[in-house]
Amino acid sequence: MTTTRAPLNALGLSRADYKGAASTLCAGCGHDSVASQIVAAAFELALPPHRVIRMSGIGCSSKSAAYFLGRSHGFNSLHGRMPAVTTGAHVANPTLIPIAVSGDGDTGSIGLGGFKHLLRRNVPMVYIIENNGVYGLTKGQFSATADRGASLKYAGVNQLPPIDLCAEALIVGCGFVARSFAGDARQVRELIKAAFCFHGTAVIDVISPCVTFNNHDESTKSYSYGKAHEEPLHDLTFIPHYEELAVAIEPGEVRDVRLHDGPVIRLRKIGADYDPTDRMAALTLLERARAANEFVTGLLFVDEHRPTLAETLGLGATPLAELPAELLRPSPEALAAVNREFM
Amino acid sequence: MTTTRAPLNALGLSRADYKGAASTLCAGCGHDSVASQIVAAAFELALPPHRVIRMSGIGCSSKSAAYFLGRSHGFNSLHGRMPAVTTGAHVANPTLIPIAVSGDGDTGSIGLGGFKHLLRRNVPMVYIIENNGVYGLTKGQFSATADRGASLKYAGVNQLPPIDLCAEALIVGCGFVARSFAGDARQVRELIKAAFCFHGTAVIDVISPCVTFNNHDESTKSYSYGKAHEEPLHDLTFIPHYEELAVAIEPGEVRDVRLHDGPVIRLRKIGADYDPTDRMAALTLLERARAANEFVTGLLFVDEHRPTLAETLGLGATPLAELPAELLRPSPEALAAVNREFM
Amino acid sequence: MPQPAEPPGVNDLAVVAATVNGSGSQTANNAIIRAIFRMGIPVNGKNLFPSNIQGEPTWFTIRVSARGYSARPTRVPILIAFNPRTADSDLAELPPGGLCLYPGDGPWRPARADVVAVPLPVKELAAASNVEPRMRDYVANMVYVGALAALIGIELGELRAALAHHFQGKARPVEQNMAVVQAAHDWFAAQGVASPFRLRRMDANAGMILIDGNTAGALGAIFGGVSFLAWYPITPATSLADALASYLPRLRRGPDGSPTYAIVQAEDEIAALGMAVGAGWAGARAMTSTSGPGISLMTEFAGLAYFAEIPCVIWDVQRVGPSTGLPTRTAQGDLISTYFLGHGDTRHVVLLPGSVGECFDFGVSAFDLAERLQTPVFVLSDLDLGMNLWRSAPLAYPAAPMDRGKVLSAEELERLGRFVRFADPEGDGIGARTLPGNPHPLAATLSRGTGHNERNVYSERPEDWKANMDRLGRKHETARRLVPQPIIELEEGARVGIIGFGSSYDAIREARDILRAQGLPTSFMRVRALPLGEPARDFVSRHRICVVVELNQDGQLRDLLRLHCPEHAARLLSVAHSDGLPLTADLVAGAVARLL
Amino acid sequence: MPQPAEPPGVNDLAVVAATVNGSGSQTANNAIIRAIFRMGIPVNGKNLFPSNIQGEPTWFTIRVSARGYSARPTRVPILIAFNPRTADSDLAELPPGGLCLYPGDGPWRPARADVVAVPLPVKELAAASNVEPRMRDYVANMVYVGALAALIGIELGELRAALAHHFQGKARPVEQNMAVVQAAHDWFAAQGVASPFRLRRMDANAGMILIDGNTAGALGAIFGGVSFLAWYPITPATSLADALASYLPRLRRGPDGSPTYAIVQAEDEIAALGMAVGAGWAGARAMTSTSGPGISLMTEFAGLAYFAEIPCVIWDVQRVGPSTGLPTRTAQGDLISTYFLGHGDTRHVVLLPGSVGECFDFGVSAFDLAERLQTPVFVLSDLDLGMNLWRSAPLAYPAAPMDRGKVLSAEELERLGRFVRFADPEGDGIGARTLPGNPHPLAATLSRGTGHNERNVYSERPEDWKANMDRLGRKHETARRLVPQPIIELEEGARVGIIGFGSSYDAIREARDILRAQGLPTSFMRVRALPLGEPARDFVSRHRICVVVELNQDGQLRDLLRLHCPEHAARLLSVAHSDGLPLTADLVAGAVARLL
Ligand SMILES: Cc1ncc(C[n+]2csc(CCOP(=O)(O)OP(=O)(O)O)c2C)c(N)n1
Ligand SMILES: Cc1ncc(C[n+]2csc(CCOP(=O)(O)OP(=O)(O)O)c2C)c(N)n1
Ligand code: SF4
Ligand code: SF4
Ligand SMILES: [Mg+2]
Ligand SMILES: [Mg+2]
Repeated sequence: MTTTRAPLNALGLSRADYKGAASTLCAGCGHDSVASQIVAAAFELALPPHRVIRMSGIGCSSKSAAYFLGRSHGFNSLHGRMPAVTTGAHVANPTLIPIAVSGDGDTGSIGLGGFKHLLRRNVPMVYIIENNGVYGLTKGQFSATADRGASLKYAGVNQLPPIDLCAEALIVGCGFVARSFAGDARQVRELIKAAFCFHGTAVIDVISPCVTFNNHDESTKSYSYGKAHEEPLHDLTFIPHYEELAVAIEPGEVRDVRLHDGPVIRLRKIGADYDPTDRMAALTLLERARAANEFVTGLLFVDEHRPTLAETLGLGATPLAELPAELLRPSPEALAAVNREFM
Repeated sequence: MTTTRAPLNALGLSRADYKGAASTLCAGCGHDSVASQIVAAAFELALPPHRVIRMSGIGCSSKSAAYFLGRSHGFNSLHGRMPAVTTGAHVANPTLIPIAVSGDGDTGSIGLGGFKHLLRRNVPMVYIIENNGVYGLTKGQFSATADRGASLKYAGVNQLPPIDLCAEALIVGCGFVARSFAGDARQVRELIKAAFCFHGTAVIDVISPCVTFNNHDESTKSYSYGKAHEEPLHDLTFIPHYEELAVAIEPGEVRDVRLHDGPVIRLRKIGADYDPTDRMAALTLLERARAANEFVTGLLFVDEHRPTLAETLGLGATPLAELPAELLRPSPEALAAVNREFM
Repeated sequence: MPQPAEPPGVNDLAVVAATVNGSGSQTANNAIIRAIFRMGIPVNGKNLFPSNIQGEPTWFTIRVSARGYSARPTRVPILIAFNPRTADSDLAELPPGGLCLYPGDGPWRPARADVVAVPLPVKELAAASNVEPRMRDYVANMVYVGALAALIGIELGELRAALAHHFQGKARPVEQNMAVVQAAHDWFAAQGVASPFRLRRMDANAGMILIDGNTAGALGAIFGGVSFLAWYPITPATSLADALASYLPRLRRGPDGSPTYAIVQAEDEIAALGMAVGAGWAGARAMTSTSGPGISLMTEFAGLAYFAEIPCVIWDVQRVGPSTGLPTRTAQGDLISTYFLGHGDTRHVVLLPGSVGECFDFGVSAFDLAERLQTPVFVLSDLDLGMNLWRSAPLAYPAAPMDRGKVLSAEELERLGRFVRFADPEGDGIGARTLPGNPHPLAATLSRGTGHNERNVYSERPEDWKANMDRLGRKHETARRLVPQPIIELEEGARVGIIGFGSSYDAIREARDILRAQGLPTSFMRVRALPLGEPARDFVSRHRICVVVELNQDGQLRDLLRLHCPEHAARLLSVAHSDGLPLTADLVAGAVARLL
Repeated sequence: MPQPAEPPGVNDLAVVAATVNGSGSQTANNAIIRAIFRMGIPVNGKNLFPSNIQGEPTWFTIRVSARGYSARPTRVPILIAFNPRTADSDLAELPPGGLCLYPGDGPWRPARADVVAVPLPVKELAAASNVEPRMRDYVANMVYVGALAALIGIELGELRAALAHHFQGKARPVEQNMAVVQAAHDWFAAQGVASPFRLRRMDANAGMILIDGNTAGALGAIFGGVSFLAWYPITPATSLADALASYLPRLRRGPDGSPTYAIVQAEDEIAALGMAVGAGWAGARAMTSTSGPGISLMTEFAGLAYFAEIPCVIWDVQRVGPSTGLPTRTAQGDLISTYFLGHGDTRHVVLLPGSVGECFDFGVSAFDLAERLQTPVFVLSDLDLGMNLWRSAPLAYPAAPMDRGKVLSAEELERLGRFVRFADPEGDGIGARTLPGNPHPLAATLSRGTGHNERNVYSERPEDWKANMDRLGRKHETARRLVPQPIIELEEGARVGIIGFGSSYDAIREARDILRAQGLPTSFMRVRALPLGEPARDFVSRHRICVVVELNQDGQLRDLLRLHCPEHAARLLSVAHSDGLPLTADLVAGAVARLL
C-alpha cells in the first residue's frame, strides 16, 4: 500500500502508516509531541494498526486521537467518559489494543470517578493523560491539576491544591504508573512502548504544555519549567524481548523489569536507585516531590500480577464481538426447557 | 418545649430533641447504631439543631438521615450527589453545620468523583460513610468496597479489589480521616464529636454491617468479623476545651490533638504509638493493614491547616443566603455606569 | 377461554395478603399463585411493596378470573391481615360480606360486624413445620396458605408442586412448609367457614407459563444474542440483570465452556451505558437495564449513541417519577423523556412491550433493530409488568435469524474498493459500518459525537451537518416501518377508539368489556413502539374520538399521538392517571365514559 | 428608525472578514463594529468560528443596515480575504461587482474578473506600528481595518475610540494599532478604488449600547441578585460565567468589602447543578450556566429540583446538537428536551430571551420566578445571541423589587403555630418554605426527591402522590400566567401568522418586510417562555395558518404549540432549519412563501 522508501517495520509498514490526520492544535502544543511519540512507538513495536483502537474523551488532548494512527479504528467519545467506552470495547473484543489520550480536565475533573473505576477493573490499555493544568479547548480555565497559586488570564488565581493523578492511580491499585514530560520525547516514547506491552491499565501522566494558555514560566506545566526541573528517576529503555541478550550491561547500574510476554523495561540508574515495584515507595516519592516542588519523571510503579478485566470475566478465546450467531442464540430445545420451568 | 425529665444539655435540650423519625431499617442494621451515636454526639456537644443540616444521597444509609436530628433541616438528595448539594449549601450559608451519611455505593461507586472533589475543596462537614461492602437498599449487590473473593446470594463472587475510602480521602488531601466500626459505639461517638469540631471535611469510614445481606462471618463488614478483629489505634476521647485542664494525664501515655477552636482529641495509647498527623504514616498503616488483613480503627490522620471552601472564597460574615436585597442588587447608578461602558 | 358460565365467586375472586416485608411472605404468595395456575385457572399476582428491606407493609393481591382478567381488581373480598400495623385500614377496605383471616395469637383484633373474620392460631400451626425456632417466622406465612387453600379450595397437591418449583426440588423445605400448609388447611377446614368464593379446576393454562416480565425480557435478550450487559442496580430493573446473571451461565457457553457473554456491574448508569456503547461499537450485542433515574443519567450517552450511530439496547423498567419518586411503584411516565432523550434534535426508537411474551419478543428484536438501524433502542417496560407474575403463552423461539445489520467485512471492503461510513445508497438512511479489528486498510474510522461528513471526518460545514441530520431523519422514517406495529382491535359500530400501551392492556381490555356491557362498543389500539407510523394515524382517523389511556400524570402517549397526527389532535382525549398503583378496569371504564 | 431614503449601498452593506482563528482578528472586527456603531449607524457582527484554538478558518460578518436589520446577510459584497486556505471558496461566494481586499504579500491571488480585488501590502503597513516583530501578526489585522475604513468611510476618530474601548484606555496598544490603521487607510485612499458602499453618519444609536447576550445575561443575573454561581466550562456558555467573574467583583461587594457572591468552578455539570440546588435550597440565589451536553448531564438534578421544589436558575446557551455536535455554531435545538428534562412527568419553566436586552431582563426575572415558583428556571439563549455583539437600548434597571417568594421566618412560624411545607392555601400550587438556619422548632424539614405528603414526610400512599402531582400541575398553571408573555404584532389583513422565539427574531422581522413587499402581510408572535399560555392560543386561533420559524431540525416550538392548542394543531406549519448558521431573512421569507 505504501510507496515511500522510508524504513519499514516488521509488518512492512512505514512510520507514515501510523500517522493520523494533520493536527489542528496550536503550533507547539505538547499534545502534538505526544502524538508523534505514539506514532513512533506503534511503528517501532510494529503494532498491527487494525488491532489498535484509539480512544478519547473531549478536549484538545482528546481531539488529538485523530492525529495519530489513522489506520486504526477509534472513538472520540464524551467528556470524561472514555474509560467507560474503552471498558466496553475491551470486553467486546479483548484482542484490541486500546491507546487512549485524555486531558487533565477530562480525567481529573469530570472523569475522575470513571478513571478510578477503570483502574480498579484493570482494563488493559495505554492511558495517556496529556496534563497541562488547564482546560485548553475551552480556552484556559483551571483544571484539577492546576498548581495552587497559579494564575490565568481569565480564571484568576487558583486556590485549590492540585490532584496528583499518579498518586490517584497508585492508590486505587493501578499496576503501571508513570510520569513524563512532552519535552522528553525519548522517555515518552519508551514509556509508551512499555505501556503497550503491559498486562493491564498503564497510566502515563505526561506533562504536556498548553502553549496558548498555560506556558508561562511560573507554571509547573510549562516547557521552560519542565526543561529546567525535570528529574528523571532513571534512564528508561524498552527492549522487545528478542533483543534482550544483545544488550550488554554493567551490573549494579541497571534494573530490568520483565513484562509477562517477554519484553523488558531497562532502567538505568541516574541518581539514587529507585525500585519501581514498591507501591509505598512510589507514593512516598510523590509525596516528597510534592513537598519539595520537584518534577520527577519515569516509571513510578510497575506490577503485573493483577488479572485484566477480560481475564476476571473468564472470557474465551473468540472475542464476544466475533461470535457467530449459532453461539449467540441457544437452541429451540433450550427454550423449550426454559418454558417448562415456568409451567 | 420538651417536658421530659431527661438530662438536658447546655442548650437545655434533651437527647430526645436530637432524635429523628422512627427508623425503618432492618432490625440490627449498623446504620441505626451510627444514627444513635450521631444523636448522642450532637446532644453532648449541645449543637443548636437549627444550625445543623443533615445531608444524604440514596441508599439505606442515606435514608437514615431521616432517623436523627429531626429538628434540623436536611436534604436527602440523589444517589452519589450529596457532596455537590452540601457544597452549595455550605457556600450559601457557612454558618450551617453539615453532617452527612452516605453509603459505600453512594460514595465509592457512583459518587467517587464528587467525593474526591468535595475533599479537594475542603467543605467543612462531618462525612460519615456507613460502609457495609454491599448495596443494601437494592438488595445485595457488591459495592466498590466489597472484599475480593466475597460472595453474595445473587451477586456471586466479587473478583475486584476493594477501594479503600480512607486511603482515597488521604491521597486527595482530606484533613480528618478516621475509620471506625458501628459495633464500637463509644469510638464512633467520640470521632463524630471530634469531626463536628474539625475545621474542614472530616471523613469517618464506619464499617456498618448490613445484617440482611452481608453479615456472614467471612465478610470483613460483618459484626462478628468486626468484633473479633477490630484493632483500635488508640483509645479516643473528645474533650471540649473548657474541661481540658480537669483531666489528669500520665505523660507518655496520651497524645493530644488540639483543634483550632480549642477542643482536644485525646488519644490514649493502646499498642504501638501512632502519630495521626503524619499523612504518609497513615497511608503506610492502611497499606500494611490491607496486606495483613487487619481491621484498624481510630483517627488515622488529622491536619487542620487547610482553609475551608468558604475561606478560600473569602466570604464575609453574613451568609450569602441571608443577604438583604440592598446588597444583592447594585444601584441604578451602577447600571448606568455599566451601560455607558457599552456605548 | 372466556367461560362466564360459572356462578359468581367461582374462579372469580381476589385475595390480598397484607404482610410485613422481609418476612418471607413472597414465597407464600407465589406458591398460592402457582398452585392456582396449575389448577388450570387464570390467575395473576401483584405485589405492592415498599422501598424498604424489612418491616414495612406490603400487600400482595391475587386475582383469579375465569375470563383471564389480570388487571388490579377494584374489589378484593378476601383479606389476609398479617400486618397488625395496617390491619385496621386493610379491614376498612374489605367489602361487606368479605372474609378476613388474621393471626389469632397476634396483637390485632378485627372490629367489623359485616365481614367474616377468622382468627388463625399461627404459632401453634407453624410449629407443625418442625423448623428451628429462628425460621418459624418464615414458615408462619404458610399458615395463611393452608387456611386459604381450605377456604377457596386450592388443591394441596398443586401447592406442594408449587413449593417444589420454588425450592427447585429441595425436599426438606418443601416438606417443612407443606407440613404447616397441611396443618393449617386441616384446622381451617374443621372450622366450617362458609365461603362464596371457590376455585374449580379449569383447563385454561394448558401449555401456558407463569413468568415475570423481567425474567422474560432477560430470556429474550439471551435468545436475542446479548453478549454484553453493563448495568447498575436499581429497582425495579435489578431483577432483569439478576435473571441474565442466572440464565446466561446455563444457556450461553461456547464449545470450550467459556461464556459467550460478559456482565459488568458498572460504577453508575453513565458508565453502564458508556460501556454498552463501547461494546456495541466494537461489535457486541450490548445492553443495559435501568429505571428512571438511570435513564436521566444516561441522557448524554444516549445522544452520543444516536448521533455516532452505535447500536445498543437500553431497558427502562419504569417506576414512579419524577426524581427518586416511588421506587417500588409502577408507572408509564418515561415515554416522552425517553423518546426525546438528549439535547439537540434527537428522537429515539422505543419499544413498548405489553405483555411478558412481548418482553421476550422485544428482548430479542431490540438487538436486531439496534444493529439494523445502528442506533440505541429503548425498551420501556414497567414494574407491574417486570416484577409481577403473569400468565402467558410459552416464549416463542425467534422466527427470523439474527439481523446483524450492515457490517462490511474486509473482503467486502476489498471488493467495494471504498468505504464511506455514512453513505446512504439504499435511501434508508443507514450506512454500512466496519468493526474495529477489521484488517482492511480502508476500514478504520474514528467514531465521534462531533459534526462529521459522510466519511465520518470532522466537519463544521453547514451542508455536511444538514445532510447528516436529514439522513438521520430518513433513518427515523425507516425505523417507523421496521418497529413492531400497533395491535388493533376494531369493533363493529365503535365510534370511540381506546389507545394504550404496555402493561395497562389488561385493565383496558376489561374496561372495554364493561363499556360494551353498558352499550358502548369501543375499538382498541395498543401502540407497541415509537416512532409511530401510518397504522396509528389510520386508527385515529377512523374514530370520532380516541381516548388514550395511560399510567402517567400528563398524558404522554396522547401528546406523542397529537404530534404524530396533528390533523386529528383535537379528538385525542386523555385518561392519564398515576398514583403508583396499576390501573383498574373500573377506573378506566369510568374515566372513558365520563369523557364521552 | 427605518430610513430607507438612502441610496442603495449607503449604510446598507455587509463585510466578511475571513481570517485564521487565534490570530487576533477579533480585536480588528470588534473595532470596526464599534466604530460604525459610534457613527450612529445600526450595525451587527456575527462571528463564525471553529471549535479550535488556533489556525482554523473563521469568518466574521459585519452587517450595516440603516433599517436596523441584524440578521445574517445573504449577500456579502465585501470580502476581506485574509485566510489563504479558504480564500478561493470565499472569493467564489462574492457576488459579481463585489470587492475583495487581500494580502498582496501573501501566497494567494484572486482569480475572478467580475470583482474588484485590491492587494494590500500588509507587512509593510504593519511595520508602521513599531511593535516587536512577534506581535506583528496581531497588528497585521489592522491593515484591513484601515483599508476598509478608507473603502467604506469609517471615521478614524471613531476607530481610535473603539480601540480605546477595547484596550480599556491603555494608550500604547491603541497608538500602535492606530498607526497601522492610519497607514493602511492612507495607502488605500491613495489607490482610488471606487466603492458603491459607503457609510454616512446617522443618529440611530443615541443612548444605545452594543453588547453580547452572555454579558447582558450575566449583568442581569448580577442585578437580579445572584449570589452563587456553580459552573463548568463549555462553549458557548463560558463567556457568561466569565462576565460574572469580571463584573461581580466590581458590582457586588458588601459594606465590609467582602463579596456578596461566590463562584465555584465545579468538577462537572452534574456537580454544578447539584451545588446550585444545594445553595438554592439554603436560600441563595443560585445559578449555573451551560450548553447542550451540560443540560443532558443535568437531567437527574433538574428532576430533583423540580420535584423537591428548589429554586435555581440554569442558563443554556445553545449550540448545535445532538451530542457534541458543532460546539461553536448556533442553534435552538434544546427546547423540547429542556422543557421535559427529567424522567417521569416533569415540565419546566423555560425563558426564551429574544434580544440582548431580554438576556438582561430575564437574567433578573429568572430568579424572581424561580423563588416565587420554587422551581428550577431555565433560560435558553444561543451562541448567536450570547457571543455576538448586538445593538440594544440600554439595560433597564429592574422595575420591581426582588420577589423572594414564600419564605417563612421564625416569627411568622411562631404566629402561624404550624408548618405544612406543601400546603396550598392560595390555590397557586405553591407552599411556603423555611430556610435552613431558621431556629423555630417547627421549621425543620427534610427535603427529598422521594414521594412525600403535604408535610414533606416520606409517603408511598397513592393519594399523597396524586395530590402532590396535582398540586405541581396547579403550580405549572401559575407559571403559565407568571412568565413573560409573547410579544404579538398583529398586522392588518394578515391571515398568516409567523411565530418564532429567541435570536431568530431579526431574520423573521426582515423576512416579514420582504413578504409584505411581495404583498403578503403577516402577523407575528414571539414566544418568550414556556409553559405557553392563553395569548399563544389566541394568536394561533386568529390566523388561518401559522408558520413557526426556528433554528432546529425538527420544529420543536411548532410541536409544543401543537400540544398547547391541539384544536389548531393542523394549521401550525413549520420552517425549521439548522445547519449551524443563524437564519437569514431570505431563507425564512422563501420558506414561508413556499408553504402558503
Ligand atoms: C459534558 C461536557 N462539558 C463540557 C464540555 C466542554 N469542554 C470541552 S473540552 C473541556 C476541557 C478540556 O480540558 P482537558 O481535558 O484538560 O483537555 P485539554 O484541552 O487541556 O487538552 C471542556 C470542559 C464538553 N465538551 N462536554
Ligand atoms: C441514579 C440512581 N441509580 C441507582 C439507584 C438505586 N439505588 C438506590 S440505593 C443504591 C445503592 C445503595 O448502596 P449504598 O450506598 O452502599 O447504601 P446502603 O444501602 O448499603 O446503605 C442504589 C444503587 C438510585 N437510587 N439512583
Ligand atoms: S489551546 Fe493549549 S492544549 Fe489546546 S491545542 Fe492550543 S496549546 Fe494545545
Ligand atoms: S438491607 Fe442492610 S443496610 Fe439496608 S437496612 Fe437492612 S441491614 Fe441495613
Ligand atoms: Mg488540560
Ligand atoms: Mg452499602
